[in-house]
Amino acid sequence: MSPLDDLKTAIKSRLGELDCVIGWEQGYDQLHATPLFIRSEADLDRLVIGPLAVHNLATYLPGLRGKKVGIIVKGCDSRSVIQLLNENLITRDDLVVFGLCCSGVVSHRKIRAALPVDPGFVEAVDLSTDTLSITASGQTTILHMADIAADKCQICQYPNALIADVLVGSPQESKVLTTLACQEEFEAKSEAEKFAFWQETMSRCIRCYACRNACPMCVCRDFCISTSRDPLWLGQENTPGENMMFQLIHVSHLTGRCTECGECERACPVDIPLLLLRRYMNKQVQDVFEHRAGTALEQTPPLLTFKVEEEGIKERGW
Amino acid sequence: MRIGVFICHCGSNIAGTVDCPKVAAKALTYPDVVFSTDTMYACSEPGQDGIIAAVKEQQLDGVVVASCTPRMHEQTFRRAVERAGLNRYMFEMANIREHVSWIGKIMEDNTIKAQELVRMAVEKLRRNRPLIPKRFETVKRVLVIGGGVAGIQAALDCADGGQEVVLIEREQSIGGKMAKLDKTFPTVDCSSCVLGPKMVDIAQHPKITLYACAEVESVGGYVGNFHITIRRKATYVDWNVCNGCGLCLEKCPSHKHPDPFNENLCTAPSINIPFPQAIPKKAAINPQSCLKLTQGKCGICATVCPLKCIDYEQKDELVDVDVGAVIVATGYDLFDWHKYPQYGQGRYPDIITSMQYERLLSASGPTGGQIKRPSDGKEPKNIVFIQCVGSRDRSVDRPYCSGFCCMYTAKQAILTKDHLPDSQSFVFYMDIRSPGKLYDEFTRRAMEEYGAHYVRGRVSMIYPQDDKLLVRGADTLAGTQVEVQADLVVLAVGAEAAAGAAQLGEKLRVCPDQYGFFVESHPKLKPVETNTAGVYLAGACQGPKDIPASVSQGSAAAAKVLGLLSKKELESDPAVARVNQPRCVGCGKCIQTCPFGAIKEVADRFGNPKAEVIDTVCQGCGICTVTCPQGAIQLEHFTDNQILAEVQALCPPKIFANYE
Amino acid sequence: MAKIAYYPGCSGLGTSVEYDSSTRAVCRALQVDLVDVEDWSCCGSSPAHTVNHVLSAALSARNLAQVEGMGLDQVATPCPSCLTNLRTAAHKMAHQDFRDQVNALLDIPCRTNVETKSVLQVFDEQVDPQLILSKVVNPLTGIKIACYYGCIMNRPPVLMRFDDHENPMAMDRLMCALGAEVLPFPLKVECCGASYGIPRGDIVARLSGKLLDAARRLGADCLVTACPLCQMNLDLRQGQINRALGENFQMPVFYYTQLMGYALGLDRTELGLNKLCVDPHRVLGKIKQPVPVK
Amino acid sequence: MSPQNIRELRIVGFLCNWCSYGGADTAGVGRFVQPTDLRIIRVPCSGRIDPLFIVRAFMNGADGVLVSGCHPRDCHYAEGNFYARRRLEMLKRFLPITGIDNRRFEYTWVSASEGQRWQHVVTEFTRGIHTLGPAPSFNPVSETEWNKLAVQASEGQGCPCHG
Amino acid sequence: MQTFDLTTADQDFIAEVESRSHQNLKTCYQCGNCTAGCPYTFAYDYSVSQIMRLIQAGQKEAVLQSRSLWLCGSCQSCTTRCPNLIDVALVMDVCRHMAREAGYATERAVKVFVDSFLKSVERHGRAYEMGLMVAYMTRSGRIFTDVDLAPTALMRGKLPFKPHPVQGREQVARIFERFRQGGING
Repeated sequence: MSPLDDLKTAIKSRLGELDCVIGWEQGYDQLHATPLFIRSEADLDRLVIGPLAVHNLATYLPGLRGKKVGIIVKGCDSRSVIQLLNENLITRDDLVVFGLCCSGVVSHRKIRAALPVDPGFVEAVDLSTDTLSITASGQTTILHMADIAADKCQICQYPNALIADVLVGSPQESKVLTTLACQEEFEAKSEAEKFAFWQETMSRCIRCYACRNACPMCVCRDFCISTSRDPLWLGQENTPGENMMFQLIHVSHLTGRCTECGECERACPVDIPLLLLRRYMNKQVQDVFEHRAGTALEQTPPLLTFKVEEEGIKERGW
Repeated sequence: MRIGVFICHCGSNIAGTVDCPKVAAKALTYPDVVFSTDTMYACSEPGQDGIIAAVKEQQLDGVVVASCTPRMHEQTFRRAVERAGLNRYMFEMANIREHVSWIGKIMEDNTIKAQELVRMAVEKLRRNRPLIPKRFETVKRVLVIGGGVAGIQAALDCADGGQEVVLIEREQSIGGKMAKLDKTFPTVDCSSCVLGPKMVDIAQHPKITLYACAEVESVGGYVGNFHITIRRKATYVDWNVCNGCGLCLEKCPSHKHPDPFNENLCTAPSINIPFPQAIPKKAAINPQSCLKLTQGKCGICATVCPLKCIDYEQKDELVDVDVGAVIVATGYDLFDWHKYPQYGQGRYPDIITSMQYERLLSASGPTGGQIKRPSDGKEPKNIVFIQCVGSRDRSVDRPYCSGFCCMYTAKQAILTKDHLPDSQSFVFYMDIRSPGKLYDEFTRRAMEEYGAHYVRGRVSMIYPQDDKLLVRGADTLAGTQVEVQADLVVLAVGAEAAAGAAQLGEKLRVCPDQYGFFVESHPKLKPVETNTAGVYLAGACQGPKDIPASVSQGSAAAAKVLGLLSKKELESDPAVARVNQPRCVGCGKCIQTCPFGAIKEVADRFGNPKAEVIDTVCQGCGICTVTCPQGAIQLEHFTDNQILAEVQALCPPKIFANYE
Repeated sequence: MAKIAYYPGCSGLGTSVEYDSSTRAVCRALQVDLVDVEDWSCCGSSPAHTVNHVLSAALSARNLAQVEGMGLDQVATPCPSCLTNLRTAAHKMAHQDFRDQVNALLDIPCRTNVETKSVLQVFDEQVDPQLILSKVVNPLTGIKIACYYGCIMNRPPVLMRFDDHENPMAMDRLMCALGAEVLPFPLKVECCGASYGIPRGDIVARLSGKLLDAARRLGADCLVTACPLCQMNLDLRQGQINRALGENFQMPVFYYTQLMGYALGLDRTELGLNKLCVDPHRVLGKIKQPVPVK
Repeated sequence: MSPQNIRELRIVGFLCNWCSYGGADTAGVGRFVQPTDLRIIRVPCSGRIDPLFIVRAFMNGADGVLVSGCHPRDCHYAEGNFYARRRLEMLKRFLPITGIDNRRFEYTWVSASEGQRWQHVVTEFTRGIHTLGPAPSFNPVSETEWNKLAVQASEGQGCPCHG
Repeated sequence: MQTFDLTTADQDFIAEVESRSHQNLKTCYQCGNCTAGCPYTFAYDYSVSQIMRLIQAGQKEAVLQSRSLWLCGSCQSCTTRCPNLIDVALVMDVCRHMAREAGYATERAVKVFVDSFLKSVERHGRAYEMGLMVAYMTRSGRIFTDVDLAPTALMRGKLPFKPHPVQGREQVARIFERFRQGGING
């Protein structure tokens, strides 16, 4: 039996006790998946998994608080689930986790860049282990998975769901690489270069808040301080400064909480590389507190606690 | 909103380096400011009257005063605006004295800085709202920590004032350092005759509960409602029964342990009452030396005790007590002179501390009041006193003056002559500090009538020569080196912060200064208050003090406590955290981080979890406000919007308008 | 133990030959591996620093550079005056400005990564006391000793970082281990008059006389020193002192290494006991002969 | 806009009421002369200081931000500075990726009795900021710059690896 | 006794002593501990604490002419016991340097001894005691210095007649040469 069949069997056996199970189905064409809310066995037929099922479905969980929900998670998504549990934002008893052993997902941005023209509507997709062939406007292009894998998958340390009531598929190994070349390259730039980069990049931002809405850890929803009057943190001018301020509010609120699922960057319509900020912040958290969000249950986020003597913080002398 | 701004000259303190009229004129251009003026002394009666008049005439609903630090006069002005009919929180202060006029030299820069600080205060005030304090009842009981003379005085004054008092003392008896002294300066009256009756009063006062051998285990709560846990250390004697007959002391076969009450000049039995006038007069077993407790044999005291009150199985006991106020009177320790290797580090028995010398002088001491040197029991002839041992000395990290050593050394020189008319005292000193009433006359008497030879200089080394101690010092007035063949050397050791003060301070949230003494709220105006409401200081725990000063402070602290508890109810500071419930997602992060347990989880009417602040418990630190990502819990008077307004006032956004 | 560079100091070739030879003998016996500093020169001794600190440091630093050239990082000297100079040079050269000034005077620059110790400190810190005990063949039982360290072996403490600066005990411990009765000498670090023997003999007579007096009052049979200059003042000049003070001291003044060598049963010629001016044999005669062990 | 002296740079201080604000008062009472650039915002506790206040100040053109609280263990609210230390350390470490020189931000501890230490901190920090000079403005300050930025942005520079 | 005019205190002198010794002399509060411990006090004209006071008062001439500077044995008891952590022996050293630079030598014998010693080191690379004694006696004119000790010392082989060769003595000589050229204050 394929992992998909295993998964369907497992969901079928639990569906009766659940309000719904969140998974993926094919979207408007074969290349794009979209979230699926499984309420009946009939819905189950539409379930898909695999490299095209890119969404981190944990984003839906805080909104479904109070309901009994099942969720299908990849390794990276499972970290978000753990982090939400650790922050008391969802309830373990109301949750059934169907974990996947994931071999990576695609980056639609990379696919788009690799195709000669924007395909618009994709007519057919053929997936193999190493390749993805896309047919659009009668023309077929074969892409290598290595070229179009999402950044996060290239350095994935947690391919298998870290929390699961049911785990399907055969466990995958974590990647050898732990840092991305582009990240290192950017961090090595001078402060002036980085400043200019963000100034320019933020002038593209249209403040659509897609990054926020896609983020599984952004649980404030309608009460985000970026769009409130009391407190009034952010002006409405669409200037690079205010846009950057918004991003810094987002990163600040993710300190020690971000699970690096990359949904923010995936959702950005103007291709702002938001993960540059998050990966850097996560590295600092790791260095100082030896903390990686969502990798273990019962972890306290580092900013919600303290030590009288901080080994990781060197007091600067004056 | 109608705001009035008052720029204080503070005489020339501010006006000397700040153009006050210019600052006042500028303030009129700020939003909502309808009235602005400069004034000579804003805090004076005419100054306050001026503010009140302006509020009424101009129908102001907020006031900014730019003057000194709010730590000085914020309360003064809040009361003034309240008299004018405004809520006291509709007031802001700009600190243009300590933070401007006193630290900057250039008038132009200072003036601009003052203008910006006023602007900041105006922007903050525009976002203030009236706050109403909650009222709460207080526990009519006082905890006094430390049973030295300061604590005794504080406890008696509080009890006489009608409040219940719990007095706790770490040692077996109250009395502190004073109980060990022979005589006191400048009257040379008997220390135990002065202190003894007060100690008895403590034991007999119906309103005082005394716990000796006890320490503070933990502190919770806040002014008016502290929850204290006291650890009563095991004494292995049932003090409810023991009547202090002393039979056990006589029969105890293990009496080789140094006697701390006698400064280790002699030994004491393992079950002991430290001194005849001890309060409480109860025996206690030293678990380090008792044969029964260390080796499991003996048990003689249990056999001889007529009241059968020995209990080798006794354990520490925790006692909970609720009090409305706390007086800290934990005193001081004597400097450990072994830090001076040139004084022999204990190799020479005839070099002793001034406190050991007190015990030699005392009729109840180990020599029955005869001055005999420890090495051979001979009466000394030449006695050298060395002052400033552990005082005014950077090399041992004690740069401060201990204040009382000059006086007690003069007293000891006088007593020496009284005891041994043929003796000669030499006093090495750097400066004589005797500013108290009749103090300088006293030191003069030591020199003039009692013939003490005062030598201005330090002593560099002491070493034995035959059966004498060769003391080599300097006489800087003669400009030369001097030597004395001494029979006994007395080191006038200085005072240092008591061991354990730091830990107690942490529990009570009272800060230590750089030397470990507790910091008072204001060095002049609030000498016995601390920064923690309801906690007061008395005696040498705040800094070295002699007996009269310690007693005065004990009374002063008691007066403060009586004032506090005379009110039926106290008002809580309304600048506490407040939850905007719709915004709250019920994650509980604020509950997790609050150091005071002031936030609880409640359910809204749909059953969703929400945070709620307990007003009287909240101390107003604002940790929760920063913790909450959606800004749902805001610290009143320091809300995000108020602080952001201050930031914006200081850093006005530089936006080039790219839109029409 | 790692090799340690050995800096004998100029007096080791002259007035304190017996200190040098007995030190070498004892080190050999205790397996302390000394290698002479190649082509060492004068450290500047007490006069140089009274003229100029850079000059003084340069004279010392040349020797530190020699040690560095040998690939060693530790140098030991028996002489406290050399010790002070070498340590002071390294200490001051920790400051870049000063180091540059000193190196400007030198052919080979000094990197100051050599630690200078006294031989006494090496014995105290790097030799197993059990080893010493195991090698004692003539315990010094029966003689009363006053140990005199001299004023600069331990002072100032921030620079020397060895032993107590008012009441050092390293030598006391050694002598005790060798079986001698060590008296609590109160003037262990009091100055003997240093190098003023030549220009101001009166000063040395007074200061060294005081030391001899203190030792005599304690009932000491002899003084034990660790410093060539002190030993010379107390021993060679003892006659001068007697004349100046109208005294009659007859106090032998040993180098501690001589007594160590004696107790360890080393070759008497290397110990140079015959080089002492005040005849030590009366005191050595007091030592109880060890009972032969079966 | 309030007047700004060109000799001065814009330095914002956030000080806790109990220790550091008192320390600054003590420095004033002692007449310890300090550079005048710094303007102090009083907060009850360093635990009240949201790192985003500091970010806000920088985005609004502050050239330097200095935070000071009670020494660890001396917090009037027992734990505020412990939380603050974690938050502020993370900000200090994070700033470089945003292109803001993190030498423009410091946090330290000054007690109410440490007037001289406060003088030292202010003097040193202000000198450091003057060495760095005025901070660059995130928003373009002229129409020309706006236009330049708009052109660059439309060409889409993006992430180094995203092309 | 002299009267010092305090208003004309030589501030440059105070500053120079402070900067060359890296000590803050204002912290001296004249407790006299240095004088108390100094073994040489009996031989001094001004006691150590008086020297410190004279420096504080900017009395350059009195300090530089003091014989005490030349008699200090650098035994470190003042430095070790100063309650204000002043390196007093270093201050004495610095004053001695300044006195030498200013051409004072109020204890001529000491200066001649020092000069003879350094001359000997410069020539031989090491201190050569016999040569040093001869040089000292010649220069000081005190030809009977320690002649009583010579037989004892010679008999015991403690005063070799020949200097010990140092290969690098040119290196040592160059140290002195560069020092004289450089005119270093240190």
